[in-house]
Amino acid sequence: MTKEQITARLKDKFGPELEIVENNQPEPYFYISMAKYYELCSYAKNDPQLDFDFLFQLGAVHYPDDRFEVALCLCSHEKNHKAVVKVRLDHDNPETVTISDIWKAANWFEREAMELFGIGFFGHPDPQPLLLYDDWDYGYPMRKGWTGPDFVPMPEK
Amino acid sequence: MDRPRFRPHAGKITVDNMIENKDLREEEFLINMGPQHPSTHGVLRLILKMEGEFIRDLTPYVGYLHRSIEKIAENRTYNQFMPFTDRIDYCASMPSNLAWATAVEKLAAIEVPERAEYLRVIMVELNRIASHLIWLGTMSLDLGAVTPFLYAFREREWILDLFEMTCGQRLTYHYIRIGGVARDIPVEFEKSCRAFIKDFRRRVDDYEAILTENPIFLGRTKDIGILPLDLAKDLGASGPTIRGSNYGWDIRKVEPYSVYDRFDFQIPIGANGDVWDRYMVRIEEFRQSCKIIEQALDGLPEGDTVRSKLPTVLRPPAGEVFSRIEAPRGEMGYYIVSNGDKKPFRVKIRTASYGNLQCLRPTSIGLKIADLVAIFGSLDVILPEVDR
Amino acid sequence: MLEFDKVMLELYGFLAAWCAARSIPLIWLDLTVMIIAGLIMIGVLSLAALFLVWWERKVSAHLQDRLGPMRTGTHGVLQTLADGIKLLQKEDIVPSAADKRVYFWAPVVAFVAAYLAYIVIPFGKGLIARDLNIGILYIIAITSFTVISLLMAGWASNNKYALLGGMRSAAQIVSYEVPLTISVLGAVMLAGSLSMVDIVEAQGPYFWKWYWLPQILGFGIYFISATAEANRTPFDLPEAEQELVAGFNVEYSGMKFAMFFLAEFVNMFTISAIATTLFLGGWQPPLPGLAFIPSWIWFMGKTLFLVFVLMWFRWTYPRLRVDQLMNFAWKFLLPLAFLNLILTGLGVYFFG
Amino acid sequence: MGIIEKVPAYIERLPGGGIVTTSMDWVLNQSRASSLWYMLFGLACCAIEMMAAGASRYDFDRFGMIFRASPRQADLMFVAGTVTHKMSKRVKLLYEQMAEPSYVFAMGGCACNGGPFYYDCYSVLKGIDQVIPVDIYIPGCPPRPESLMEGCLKLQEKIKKEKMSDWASDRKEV
Repeated sequence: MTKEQITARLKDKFGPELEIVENNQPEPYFYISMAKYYELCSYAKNDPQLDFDFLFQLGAVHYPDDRFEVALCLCSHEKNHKAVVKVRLDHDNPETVTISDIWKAANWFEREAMELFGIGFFGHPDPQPLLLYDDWDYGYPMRKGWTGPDFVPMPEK
Repeated sequence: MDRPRFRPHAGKITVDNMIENKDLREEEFLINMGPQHPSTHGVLRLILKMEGEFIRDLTPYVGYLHRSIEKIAENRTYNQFMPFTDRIDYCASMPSNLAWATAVEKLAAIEVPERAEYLRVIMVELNRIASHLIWLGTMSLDLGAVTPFLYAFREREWILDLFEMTCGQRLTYHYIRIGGVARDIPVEFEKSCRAFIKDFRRRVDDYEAILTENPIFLGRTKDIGILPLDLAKDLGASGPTIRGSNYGWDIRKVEPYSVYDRFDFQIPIGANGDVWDRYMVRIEEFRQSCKIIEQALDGLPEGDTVRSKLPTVLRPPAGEVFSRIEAPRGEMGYYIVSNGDKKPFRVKIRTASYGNLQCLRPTSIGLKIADLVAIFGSLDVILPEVDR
Repeated sequence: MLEFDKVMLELYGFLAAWCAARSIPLIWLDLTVMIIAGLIMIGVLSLAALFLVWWERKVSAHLQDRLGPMRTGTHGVLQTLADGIKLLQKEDIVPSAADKRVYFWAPVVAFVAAYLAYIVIPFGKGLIARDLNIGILYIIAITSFTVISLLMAGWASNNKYALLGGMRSAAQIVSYEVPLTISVLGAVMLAGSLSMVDIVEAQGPYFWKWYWLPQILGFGIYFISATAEANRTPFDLPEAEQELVAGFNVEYSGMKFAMFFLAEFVNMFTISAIATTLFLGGWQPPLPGLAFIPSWIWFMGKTLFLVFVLMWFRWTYPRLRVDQLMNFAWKFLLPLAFLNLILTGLGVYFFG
Repeated sequence: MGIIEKVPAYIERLPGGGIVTTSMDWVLNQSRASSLWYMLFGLACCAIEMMAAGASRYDFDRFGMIFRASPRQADLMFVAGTVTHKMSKRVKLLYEQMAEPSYVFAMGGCACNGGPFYYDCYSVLKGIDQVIPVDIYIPGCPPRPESLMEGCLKLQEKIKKEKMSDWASDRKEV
């Protein structure tokens, strides 16, 4: 499917909950509201037209002033199209639901986002740290403006 | 006194009595494999729940090589970050470079000269061979055959010579740059490269003679660690791992980047996704890569190797991009968020091993520890890709 | 000069006369000679093991397009000596949770068991420490002693890898003992004796009369089983480096490790020497015309050739898996060995 | 080290004992220098170069260096690559498991001082000498096998200067 077809199909289903990001990339980028996030993922995986059977990546982004974002890059093997789904999370209380029951691949990505950004994923089957060491208690290092022990910022010239 | 010791029995010796006495009992035990273990290819740690030789459960623990490359990326300019991509996948630095370069070029809409595209293809395919050679060596080492390891490294040195004459490095090349490549190839490169390809085809036959036709090797790999296609897709497996499961998915074919659409090559696929199939897919990829390199050398156009008039400090427009390429281990891609500054706002690195490593658990439960080693070898996981 | 056996007989005769002249009982002389012979044997075998370690490294290196040890002595001949002296200097670590006594004795048992087999091996014509009339039975009994040392080491280290290695070795060696013993019986039936000397002499100085030809099946089974007994690739599961780090000897350091290491190489030499004795005519030359070359050179030549074949195996094959190993022993080698036994029996009955 | 450790103290009291200990030192040091078994322990990029140094073209075996998988039997540890905080405890443990006398190489920029991961990085140890003592530093990212070999030759020189009588004071405290 082309960019327009994917956008149209999702717009039909979700209407105003879906917010298209205008850019000149070949694949569609859009925001989905928190409430419809899980539903969209489930729809994207199971809809025979969309058939997004491959979660390429799940990454969190921290906007230090107002919000967190979780960005999913979805791909379809059979249909050979891609899309980027994003969801905005509250800055002070970043929480959403897990999608690791839709794509098993999301499991580790969510653990990583939990650990490095402090985003909560409700219903995650195995919510334990992935990358940092066991007695790490210096906060969430990937947040903007984080400092901690042994962290040396690059000196500006 | 936490371990059982032999001591005489008080009463009559029966099985029940022995179990009661805790002298003879059956139990599952935990084995900690790694982070320093010869066959975990780096610093993976596996906790195995064993029942004798059988694996009842296993949990991979990663993060022993977590170098916070994503954090570093936010504090470097786009060009400064390129050397770090070398270190994400040190066995295949060129594809990592290429993944970053294509992502940034897609974001900033930079055209690349044709000669540079061809050189990129040549280098990436050479590096694919070099990376698969490391895989071949370590996998055969995992199965107990030491000699193929040394043969593989012997051929790899030849490829490294080619890289060295091009960019002066053996492992971390930093050769592919945003908008082209660092410099043109030296005059003698083409001749040496053709000689290598010619010789290497024969060497691949040698590897097959020592491994493929070996009944012990067959016994160790056939029908071991079968990865069903659905599961592979669900877990995010890619590259030779998913191709071994009878699925011809290769970004070079389905979504051609660079100039891959101009070359004639096949995508080898396996039959049912066992260790043997993944092995054969990679062996066949040796031959296909040779074919691509030859075609690229034949069609190498004249011209610039880097796009002129690129600003020294790149400031791509605000926005986001995600792009992926086919690295030797599978799909490698970057998700970049830019706010128009000279440094990326957020870089998310998605590597092939991240998905492939998650295939280890479902494929190896119920098998023996020797099979686990074989499966892990065939997945070709490299830990810096998982941890980053 | 090279005819050791004659020199020794003369020497013994001279000493016996010397003793008789001073009316010393002959038993003292016999005892002294035995002890000296034993010491010489240990010395020679240790040297041989040192040589084999070096040779293995050279063979592997040349098979792999390398050079192997080059710096210590010419082409590294002193390499193993250096390794030995180094291991002597290393700290001797005993894990705190180990079973200390068993941990200490395991390498000693391995070492002693490896050396004891040499009492009945005829190195040349008359070059044998003791010609027991149950020679081959004795050897089979002694070589299976190795498994106890490996089990001891695996248990005492209190390490799960070591324990798995010890268990594997127990299962493996006990299983392969059976086809090995039965394959040896063929040669015994042909010779009609259990004595090693008799078996060698029954083969005669013609290479087509050696037992490898009538016992080609037995020879194959023996060699495969013996490789498994000596824990060599493709049967090196007890110390599988990629699975069990170093298997039963994972916790051993310094001299104790060196004893295991030496015992392994002595075992390798043992199985080759037995194969030579039973199937390749022992110290007999291949043709009577070649008898001018001393017998012990023939013996050593054949044995070292078999050792080379073992090394060749090791650097070519991958490793088997545990269940495949067992299946191979019980479902393939054992029936074949019985078949060989029956065929030999029929052959001896009808043609012998 | 066992018995040999006590030998020099007795011998040096004898007349001419100095010559004996010197020549014993020579033999022992030579043997130790020419039989450096290294631990099969790779962390990151440098591990590939370490493997290359052991493979056909460079061939560590020429110096009598072979790999052992168990730290108990190794004399030498190449800390080849980036050591993270999470890994540093394991590196220390492995070092402590090695039998004395043991030596440590810091191979590559990361092991020497953090290398390219010094700035802006929250998880990398800035040099393994914060955790374990290092004998030889080999800079490079990654160092070539030739420089690794040069390091080994330097270590051999260092070993050849050692004296038996110094051993007791050099032992690590476990």
